[in-house]
Amino acid sequence: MTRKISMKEAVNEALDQEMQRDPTVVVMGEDIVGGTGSPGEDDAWGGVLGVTKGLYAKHGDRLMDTPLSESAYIGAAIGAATCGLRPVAELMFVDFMGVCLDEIFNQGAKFRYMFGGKVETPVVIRAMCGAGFRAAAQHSQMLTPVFTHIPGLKVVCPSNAYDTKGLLAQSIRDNDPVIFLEHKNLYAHESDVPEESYTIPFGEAAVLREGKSATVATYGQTVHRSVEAAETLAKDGVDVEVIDLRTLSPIDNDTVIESVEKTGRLVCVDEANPRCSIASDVSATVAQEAFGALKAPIQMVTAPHTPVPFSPALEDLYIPTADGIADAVRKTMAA
Amino acid sequence: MTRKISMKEAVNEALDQEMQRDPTVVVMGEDIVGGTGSPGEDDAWGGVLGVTKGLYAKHGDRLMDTPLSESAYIGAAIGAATCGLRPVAELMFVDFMGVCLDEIFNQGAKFRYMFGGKVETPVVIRAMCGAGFRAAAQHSQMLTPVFTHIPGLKVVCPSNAYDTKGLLAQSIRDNDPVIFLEHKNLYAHESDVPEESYTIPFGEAAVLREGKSATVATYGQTVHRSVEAAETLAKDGVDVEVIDLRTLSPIDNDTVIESVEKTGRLVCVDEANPRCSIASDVSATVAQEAFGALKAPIQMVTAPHTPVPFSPALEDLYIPTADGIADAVRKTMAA
Amino acid sequence: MSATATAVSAQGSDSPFPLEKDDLLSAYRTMKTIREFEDRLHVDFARGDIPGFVHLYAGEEAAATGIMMHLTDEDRIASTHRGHGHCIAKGVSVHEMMGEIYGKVSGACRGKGGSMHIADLSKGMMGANGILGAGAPLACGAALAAKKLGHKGVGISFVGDGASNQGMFLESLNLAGVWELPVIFVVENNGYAESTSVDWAVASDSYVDRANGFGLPGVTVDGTDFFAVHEAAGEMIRRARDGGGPSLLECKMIRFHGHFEGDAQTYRAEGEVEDIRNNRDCIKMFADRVSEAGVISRVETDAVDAEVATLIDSAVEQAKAAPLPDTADLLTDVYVKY
Amino acid sequence: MSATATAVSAQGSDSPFPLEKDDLLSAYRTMKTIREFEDRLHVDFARGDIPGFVHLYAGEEAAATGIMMHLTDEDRIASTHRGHGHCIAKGVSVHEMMGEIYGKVSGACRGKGGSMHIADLSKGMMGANGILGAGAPLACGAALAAKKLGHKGVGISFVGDGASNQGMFLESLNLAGVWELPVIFVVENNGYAESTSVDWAVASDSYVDRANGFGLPGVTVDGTDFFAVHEAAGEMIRRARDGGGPSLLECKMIRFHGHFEGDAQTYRAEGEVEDIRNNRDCIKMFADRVSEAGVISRVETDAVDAEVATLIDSAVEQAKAAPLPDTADLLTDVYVKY
Ligand SMILES: Cc1ncc(C[n+]2csc(CCOP(=O)(O)OP(=O)(O)O)c2C)c(N)n1
Ligand SMILES: Cc1ncc(C[n+]2csc(CCOP(=O)(O)OP(=O)(O)O)c2C)c(N)n1
Ligand SMILES: [Mg+2]
Ligand SMILES: [Mg+2]
Repeated sequence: MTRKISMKEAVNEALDQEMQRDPTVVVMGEDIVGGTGSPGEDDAWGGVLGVTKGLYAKHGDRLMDTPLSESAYIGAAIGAATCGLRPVAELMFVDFMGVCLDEIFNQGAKFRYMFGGKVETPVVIRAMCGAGFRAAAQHSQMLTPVFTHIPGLKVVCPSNAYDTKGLLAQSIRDNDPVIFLEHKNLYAHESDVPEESYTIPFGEAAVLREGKSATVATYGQTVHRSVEAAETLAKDGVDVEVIDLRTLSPIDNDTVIESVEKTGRLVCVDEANPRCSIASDVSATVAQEAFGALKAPIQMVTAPHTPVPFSPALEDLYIPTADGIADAVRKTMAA
Repeated sequence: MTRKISMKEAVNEALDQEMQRDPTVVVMGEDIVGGTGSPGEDDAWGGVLGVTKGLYAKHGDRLMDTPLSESAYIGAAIGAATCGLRPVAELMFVDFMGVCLDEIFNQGAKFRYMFGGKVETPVVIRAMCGAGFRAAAQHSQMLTPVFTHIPGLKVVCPSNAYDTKGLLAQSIRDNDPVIFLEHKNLYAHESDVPEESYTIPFGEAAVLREGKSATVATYGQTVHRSVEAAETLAKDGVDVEVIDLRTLSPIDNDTVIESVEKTGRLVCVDEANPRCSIASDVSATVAQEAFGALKAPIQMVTAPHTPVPFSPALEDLYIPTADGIADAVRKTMAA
Repeated sequence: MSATATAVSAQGSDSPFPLEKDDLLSAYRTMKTIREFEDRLHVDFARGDIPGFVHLYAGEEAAATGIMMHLTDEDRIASTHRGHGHCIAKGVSVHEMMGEIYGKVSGACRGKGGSMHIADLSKGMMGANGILGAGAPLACGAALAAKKLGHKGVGISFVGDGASNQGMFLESLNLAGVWELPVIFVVENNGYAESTSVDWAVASDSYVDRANGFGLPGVTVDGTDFFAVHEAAGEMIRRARDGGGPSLLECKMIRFHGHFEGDAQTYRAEGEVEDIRNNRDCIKMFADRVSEAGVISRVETDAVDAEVATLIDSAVEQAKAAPLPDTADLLTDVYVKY
Repeated sequence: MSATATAVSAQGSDSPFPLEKDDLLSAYRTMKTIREFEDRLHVDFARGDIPGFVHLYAGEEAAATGIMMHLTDEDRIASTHRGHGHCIAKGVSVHEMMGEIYGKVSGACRGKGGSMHIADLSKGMMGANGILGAGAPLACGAALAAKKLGHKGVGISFVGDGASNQGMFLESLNLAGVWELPVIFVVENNGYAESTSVDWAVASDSYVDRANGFGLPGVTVDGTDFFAVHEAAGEMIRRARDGGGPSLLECKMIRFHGHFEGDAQTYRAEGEVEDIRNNRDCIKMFADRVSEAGVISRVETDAVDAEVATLIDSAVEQAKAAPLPDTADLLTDVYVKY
């Protein structure tokens, strides 16, 4: 049975189904239950934006509130993952990675290699990412490139409810550490999602729109803006193929390259800051692996090299827009 | 007066001269004096590899040992920088960034923007980077892409003693937060360095070797390997231009593009891991800005997508070699 | 943390007040300005006028005010996500604050920071902070600068009960002790971190114990009692200025509003909010005391109330009327020079 | 941290020993194996045989041994950069350890980890660690897993005096208390963090105070006294297994060698090293006590010494003879599946 649910509901449903399926799955984070120790209702919050709401009633103390100590509880999740649990830890906003990155990148990500392949660390770290929420410089970053840079991590950033459910289920069943980034500006976005549980494999991009004129590769919130740009351009007879990368590590370079071999033109769109970004990573791969297919310079459309501004007037300029993406496509068509 | 000194001595000399020049410069870090509170000699260590040795005798308590609390003292350096000091804080190994990154990337790097341009944060964070020291996965990383990604930071990674002295002096006089990365495997490397103080501006790459056949862009330890590759290739009549980027943020794209316009071929060499790296950043910029000049696919030579292995047998394979760089140049020449 | 740890600084909270009438009036004005500012935001947020996350300080005014009265512009404070009260008490312009919250160029940060990042270094306000615990090292840095530059400034680090479990804060307690910094750590314990209770989340009987674990003297006061806060903070700040080193002050206080605007607060006890509003309103308690002692009349406080209402009206009006930042502003102010 | 905080667990350190003769012999064997392993590394490192950073545990053997005797493979420990002693006491093969330190495929981590990253999960050894303080959350995780999976395992977190100022460690003390985890935090206080004195760097009178600041019981013992460590650790571990929650054990101990191999140790007092080697050698003290009590004879300890020497000889020989990793090994073991 398929029905329309939001990305927020998709997260909740995937957690619920995986907890039902596997008793070793535990979920932890600040206020993910909400109200622990407080005089009012239990399960008062279900997370700062209500994403985990209702799970405590179903799964009890397999959901755990934590003190405000990200290194300690994220590190504990990672440690527990080497001891038979399959923890899903929520780092409320990915912007908080700076207070707990060591446990993620020097511990969890490196265990398997440092220990000669003799350990598995099946942990998922969920976090909200992205701009457009008027949440300012310390609550609006993507930071996808930082995690993608780190060997040993897998990095997921879905753009819709269907992918969210399938990729989160896959993340929880996966035996490596996964950074699962939920774009907060997409939480309300709805799509058709089956009730039953399913997984989507990592490293498989989705071609959302086929086209022959140019390829746009992106992920997260800018997927929708890219599709919008493609629709606008279609009116001018420019036929854009839009690729949703879905997972950034592993990344599905094959689908991008195959598309560029068809279109000859590539625009990489990234809500992250430009330097050493996903956009530059995809560009560079194509410039090395499919150079011969390119008919024009690769264009990158990214956030500027600035922090995220608070003022809505500026934040709206910060995030790549459908217009900006369309312009970049026109530029590559003109070259 | 110019004489040969090592990169380690160049760091020491720049710190010494800047402390003489400006009484607001203070230097802090774990054991950078060494022996504080201990019964033996003061100034016992001068840093874990002796880089700051002797400065305490000259400048007294303007050098400060710290407890093993990187967030606290790096954050204090950043806070103090907004209050009239010009602190140089040593994060012993850049690999430790995970325990103090918030203070660097959400605080120091963002102050100026978040506060509407009303503050300056003249702080330098020095750290050792790089592989080849048999120091294993948690003491051998480059991590240059992570800092380069972050708006608000400047990132420097010199390859020789001359640049080290001039760029460190510039970093200390600079009014923005600077991440100054010293490749530990180059500490003993010597070059001609003037005794007197001088600065090297940021954002100016050095063309170490002119050539017409192909361009190699790199920084840090792999500069020397690239020059070695160029010398090998010269014997086969392949004339390689080697560019030492020196500063990664700002980065001197103009010099790279100018060179590619001449040679038509580019190899980006990076000791960092490949995904979202400096190599991919430079590649992508050239693929966008100087596509028309390219005669062949851009090649990237980087560390693999793995942590740094301990065993010398593996670590030697991990770091890009002169042979590997030469092969990449040959590949681009053949295309 | 046990709910019974309510030891209150014993002395000095009684009449005759240790402050001149002018100072008392000024304290009242500051507290009232914070309250009015917050209550107005509460209304305007609900109406949809205000973007982003807004965390209100209403109910906690006595703490910011009692501490900040000891400070000059040379003294630095590092604030939190719940920073409006600290800003106002430290002398930041309410017009600039309101402009900032509305995302306008007239804002303290020219609209780039927002509620969670208001700063004014010229007033010694180092910034609200969206990252909990991150201000503690910054305040240590301010204290270090004061020490090295040879002036008598102090640094004040504010954290909530929740943030008191953050590593950056805990490390700072030790660093301050080791470096003997003129810094005071103020724990604003309002009983909750978002929806989570301090009794559960802080595994310690009292903040005095926690301070002692880092070799620091610690004092707990009733943070809704302006006079108790004022006295305890005064002593710590004097000691820090005189080279006596760091200390920790826990202010037990209460939050009138939700964690942020939009919070339904179902984790609170039934009647809790009404009860504290009726019986533990720090401003009302202050006004009652000074009027009962015959030092300040109701007429005088009423006059201040009116003055403050006008001030906030004008701040809101100006903020609404001010222009938004310009397209070009997106790219400026990242570096001094790049 | 004041140098006078030397309160030693009073009871239980006297004869009759609380351990059977076999256990005593086994403790002696463990301590001696660590010592021989370390002394051999010291010599071979100086000769240039061993790559990288090597931090020796010699002098501190009583602590690892006294604690680990209470543990089974189901119990997990998170170790430090100075991890060889923990590994050996936890049952990791010295052959695999030596192979690892030489960077060979025969190593515990197939040569990929090195001295600072030796691990053997099958023995409950979660890894040495190059990042100070990072093991504490990991041990909490092990304890959490034991609790959730319903077995009686405990987690032990080792940190040095230096690392006890790291935020990750401090946060973990609180988390363990809040979640009531079966975890024991062992502070191995050897007086120095690299060249820096604990008396300066830890701004607290005692680790008992620090533990109390997080609501944990804390005990300080003479870490060179095997029996004192064994007893105090036993009590804490039993309590943790029985659901009594976390606690902190400070072992005051001494480091025979430098911080790492190559350290000239000019920060130490003149004669300090000779003095501790002569008068505070935990193995000698142990041997004297058991022989004076007539429980274990010199002949028996000599036999163990010989056995251990042979073992280490063979470990070094095998390590030297073992093959280096293969080119292909560079790229494996990053992910289970990518
Ligand atoms: C490092 C970090 N972790 C988590 C958060 C999310 N967060 C914002 S406020 C808050 C609760 C703060 O509680 P407390 O410190 O008691 O301050 P209060 O809100 O009660 O004033 C949390 C968890 C954050 N901003 N930064
Ligand atoms: C986070 C971090 N900071 C700094 C270091 C560098 N470092 C390695 S060992 C050491 C001193 C450790 O002292 P202590 O914790 O007392 O342990 P000991 O060496 O005395 O056993 C330092 C500063 C590190 N490895 N990790
Ligand atoms: Mg609170
Ligand atoms: Mg030590």
